[in-house]
Amino acid sequence: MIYVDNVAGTKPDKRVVDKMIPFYTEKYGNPSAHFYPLGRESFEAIDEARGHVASLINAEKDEIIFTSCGTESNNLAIKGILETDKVKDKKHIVISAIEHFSVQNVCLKLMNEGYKITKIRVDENGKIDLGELEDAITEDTALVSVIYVSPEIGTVQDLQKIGEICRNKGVLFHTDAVAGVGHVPVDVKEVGCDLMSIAGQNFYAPKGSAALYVRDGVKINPIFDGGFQEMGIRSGSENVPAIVGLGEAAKIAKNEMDEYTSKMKKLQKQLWDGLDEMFDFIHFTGDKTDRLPGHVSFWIEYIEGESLLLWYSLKEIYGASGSACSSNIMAEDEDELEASHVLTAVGVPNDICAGSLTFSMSKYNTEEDINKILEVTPEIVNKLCEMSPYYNK
Amino acid sequence: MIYVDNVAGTKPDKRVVDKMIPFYTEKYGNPSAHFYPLGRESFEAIDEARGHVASLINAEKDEIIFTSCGTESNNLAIKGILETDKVKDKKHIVISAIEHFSVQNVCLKLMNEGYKITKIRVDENGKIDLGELEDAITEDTALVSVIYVSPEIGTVQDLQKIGEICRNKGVLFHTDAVAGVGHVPVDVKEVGCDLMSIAGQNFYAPKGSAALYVRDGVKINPIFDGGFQEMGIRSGSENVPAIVGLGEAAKIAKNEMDEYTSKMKKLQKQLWDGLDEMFDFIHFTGDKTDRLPGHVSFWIEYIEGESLLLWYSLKEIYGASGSACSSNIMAEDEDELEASHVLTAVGVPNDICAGSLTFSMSKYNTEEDINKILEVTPEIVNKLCEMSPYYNK
Amino acid sequence: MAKGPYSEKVMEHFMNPRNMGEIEDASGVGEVGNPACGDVMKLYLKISDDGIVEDVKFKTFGCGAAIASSSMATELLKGKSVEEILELTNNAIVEALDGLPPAKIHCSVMAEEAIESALRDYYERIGKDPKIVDELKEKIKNKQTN
Amino acid sequence: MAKGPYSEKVMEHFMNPRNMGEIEDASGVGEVGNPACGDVMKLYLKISDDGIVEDVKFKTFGCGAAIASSSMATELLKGKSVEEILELTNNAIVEALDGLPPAKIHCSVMAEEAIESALRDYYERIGKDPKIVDELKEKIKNKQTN
Ligand SMILES: Cc1ncc(COP(=O)(O)O)c(C=O)c1O
Ligand SMILES: Cc1ncc(COP(=O)(O)O)c(C=O)c1O
Repeated sequence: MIYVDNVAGTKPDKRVVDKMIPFYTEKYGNPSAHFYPLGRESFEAIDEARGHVASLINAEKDEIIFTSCGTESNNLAIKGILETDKVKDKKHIVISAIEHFSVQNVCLKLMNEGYKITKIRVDENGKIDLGELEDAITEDTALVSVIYVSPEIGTVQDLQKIGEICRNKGVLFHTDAVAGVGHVPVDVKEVGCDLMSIAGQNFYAPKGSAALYVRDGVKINPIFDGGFQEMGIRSGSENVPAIVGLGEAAKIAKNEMDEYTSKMKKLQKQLWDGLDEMFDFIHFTGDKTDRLPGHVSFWIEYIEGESLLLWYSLKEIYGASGSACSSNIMAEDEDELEASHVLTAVGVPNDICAGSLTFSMSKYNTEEDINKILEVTPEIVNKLCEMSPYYNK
Repeated sequence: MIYVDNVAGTKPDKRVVDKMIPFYTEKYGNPSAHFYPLGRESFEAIDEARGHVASLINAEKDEIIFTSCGTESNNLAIKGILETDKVKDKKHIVISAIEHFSVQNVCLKLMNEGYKITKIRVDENGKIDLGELEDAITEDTALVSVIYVSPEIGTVQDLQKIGEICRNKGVLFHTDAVAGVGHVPVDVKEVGCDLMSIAGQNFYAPKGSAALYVRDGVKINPIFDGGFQEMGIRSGSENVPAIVGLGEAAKIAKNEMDEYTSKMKKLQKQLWDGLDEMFDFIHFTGDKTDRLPGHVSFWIEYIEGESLLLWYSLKEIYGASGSACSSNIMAEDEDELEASHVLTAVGVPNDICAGSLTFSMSKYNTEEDINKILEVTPEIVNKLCEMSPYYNK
Repeated sequence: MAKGPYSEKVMEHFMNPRNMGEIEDASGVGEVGNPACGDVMKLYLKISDDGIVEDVKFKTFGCGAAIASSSMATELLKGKSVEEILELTNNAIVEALDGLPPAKIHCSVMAEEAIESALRDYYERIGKDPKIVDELKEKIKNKQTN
Repeated sequence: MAKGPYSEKVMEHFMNPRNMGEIEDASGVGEVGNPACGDVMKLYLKISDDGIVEDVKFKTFGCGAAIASSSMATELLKGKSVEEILELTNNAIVEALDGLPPAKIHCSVMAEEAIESALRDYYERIGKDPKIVDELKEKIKNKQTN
């Protein structure tokens, strides 16, 4: 099996899982139970994890709020600031055209509540138009939210420049860094963002582990009302094992990211170049240099992506067609099958959109994996070309 | 170590953990990835877990929405219905005086948005006044929300009667069954509730595993906007291992609950009677018969609860003072230390409130545990009485 | 076989599509597309003088369901008379494939439409009014609903 | 020792409170309560003719921090002169206990207030105006802030 759908979730690092398991078996104390060691142990484990997560992105410990998933972090970031004193009279939000659903759909809903949403265009490589961003920000702008790394096309935005624009305009800046943290360096102080979403499943922690960075001094309201956990910003009994896992993954990423991403970049080049040489009718998506390590995305003229994906899957190569979370074959209705807004945004022809393919590697992928992908590709592509009414060679 | 703070979280059943672990190590697929077996396997595991959870409370599979904690379930239940067609013009919510913070504080906040909240009194045993409930419901009532089992005083409400009243009045009925499910029988069809919150940590699944029952036909809006997971009601990559754990715990509870709760009831009687015989200045809280199995809560005249808790803790007996989630010693400020609203509601003198003690057992507690508690109690109580300016014997 | 959203039958046809290709001297060619998802299906019919489908081929740009629907349609068409062909609804294709996910039913509809389109072309080529197809279709529908 | 919100010093005093009890022939008795959390502390002082604390005892209804603050206060009081006593602020108690959680600082304040209250009682008993306590306190505060 060659797993190259890591933007949909990585295999947790064994060290992460090993660190978590005792919190399921023996260390099951509630961290709010301060009066006995079992509870206190959980409390301290969370505290340690918070330190590791903070350290990975160069934040302070009390700037980290643990959540249950990237979607929650994005929702908390956006909904959480709207009613705070600083912005409560501002009714305009600026996002990019290639946000994840958990940013885009939050904003869509907010339109019903009188918010104006501006979507900033991206160029054909998926890079946001900085001039347009600057022009879009007005006195009425409550928040700018830009995705750091696109899971679909791999493009990495220049957060520092975006942060500068936002700071100059005095507007809050959130970035959805779910697909980036752990594989691309992040320094919140350098970037100067106010809010950043993080999810563990994208860097070798398990599902259910996520966080929101909230810069010291930035006020945020909770989505859940309840007890006093996470400084009152995120009530609910803490998911201790998941938090411990996220902390351990952050520690590992901090220490080992340079090493594994440089390997992943090599494999990425191998796959990219190999495919590029194979066909003159392959089109890569996203930015070639400002790119998530190990991420290769493309579409092939004449052939449709789901078929391609199915064939790779039959060869035990597991990738994604479009965004991991955007293919909705289990929908009750074809109306729910939509062309990916990300691919549309970078100018991929509409009828191809469902058809782009994404291979996203992890630190566990090997040269042999890439060789295998390259080996089976011609047969698959030829078979599908042959079947295509568009193909005429 | 004698762990009797199970309302703050149980030790997960070994079978539950064993079932979960493969979903951390080898079965890490994203359930939305339908085109390869690794993803499909996760999808099917969730489906199976949903069946188990549904079966435990006699619901249908597609009436179960997985969430991240009891607090989320309560927030989703209440906030989720407010803007739906059926109730969107109704601005009145009825709750009991002994709700968990994650119900009470949601309602408190809603008062700022023009909602009227009626809190129904409870009698000295913590049972809700059904007549007052019936009278409180008006044309304008959007929702009745009543806690099934109080973690603090152990009282079990008569959901069936409450459900009947709500059905007769045609008003939606939510119950926070977090402290009950797995230890007290629940049949949503019999109860006739529309929404029910469930959390795994209360019945041998780990933290981070929870669910909301939403009766077929009841419309509910999401709190998180995003992808299409959980029928669009709860977006975010599914926490597969936690969901699998919740499912396994539900299966075990369904099969074994009768057996372990009858044991727990015996131990409860042993502890209750033992303490009762020891002092004539001990006061038990909650209902003696309609009671969470294994739950014994009380306050002792002349002595303060935290001291009592600390002493038990020094003897390696771990209980809780007041609600597991309501003691907030890590607060920045004494203002955040408040008398428990639950104890106030059942008429415990205000200065004693911080001082009530709760021992909540699990299926793992033994007769020896109870013997040990009873054995150390006289020494502890005598020591504290001796120190008390109130004690005059 | 990989478990997935598709039945084994669908996957079998996806992997080994029957009657893939073109017919140079086709009696009728139909081409339909689904603008929603970009799928395109081209169907070639070779019909004998006595109105029997002697040969049939397809080319499809589309997802697994589209390819399997195409392949299954050609299988079901072979040997049928012109009248019988039109009784071949998308439901029959779905059934023969042991089902399709709800969101993919439109792929079988596309196959049904390709058949109609090819038949219209056939009637045109033999000098008949292609509207016959619609009339026949109407008649069949009425028969089925009665 | 159980790790917890309290320092080891606090726990040590909680487990082994010094000078717990009453003094029958006390020179002054103070009783204060904290209505917020229901804590009550009763302090007994035995003061010699030359104004030195010869003996001190307490009784406390309260949490771990309240008991430890009481115990520590009695330790700090012993052997002190009446003037020195009033220099004993809650901060000194907190420091001697190696800290208290922020939410529990009020327990040390309660101990300070109990001392003042006992001293007032002492002055009253020896026929002096108990307001002396407040005046002395004022003076000490001014000295400290200068
Ligand atoms: C009755 C009740 N409801 C809700 C909750 C909140 O659950 P969680 O801490 O999982 O968010 C609790 C917590 O113990 C509870 O006891
Ligand atoms: C960029 C990005 N943001 C947000 C999310 C949502 O994260 P989750 O599925 O953990 O809620 C994803 C999911 O993969 C993502 O790729």
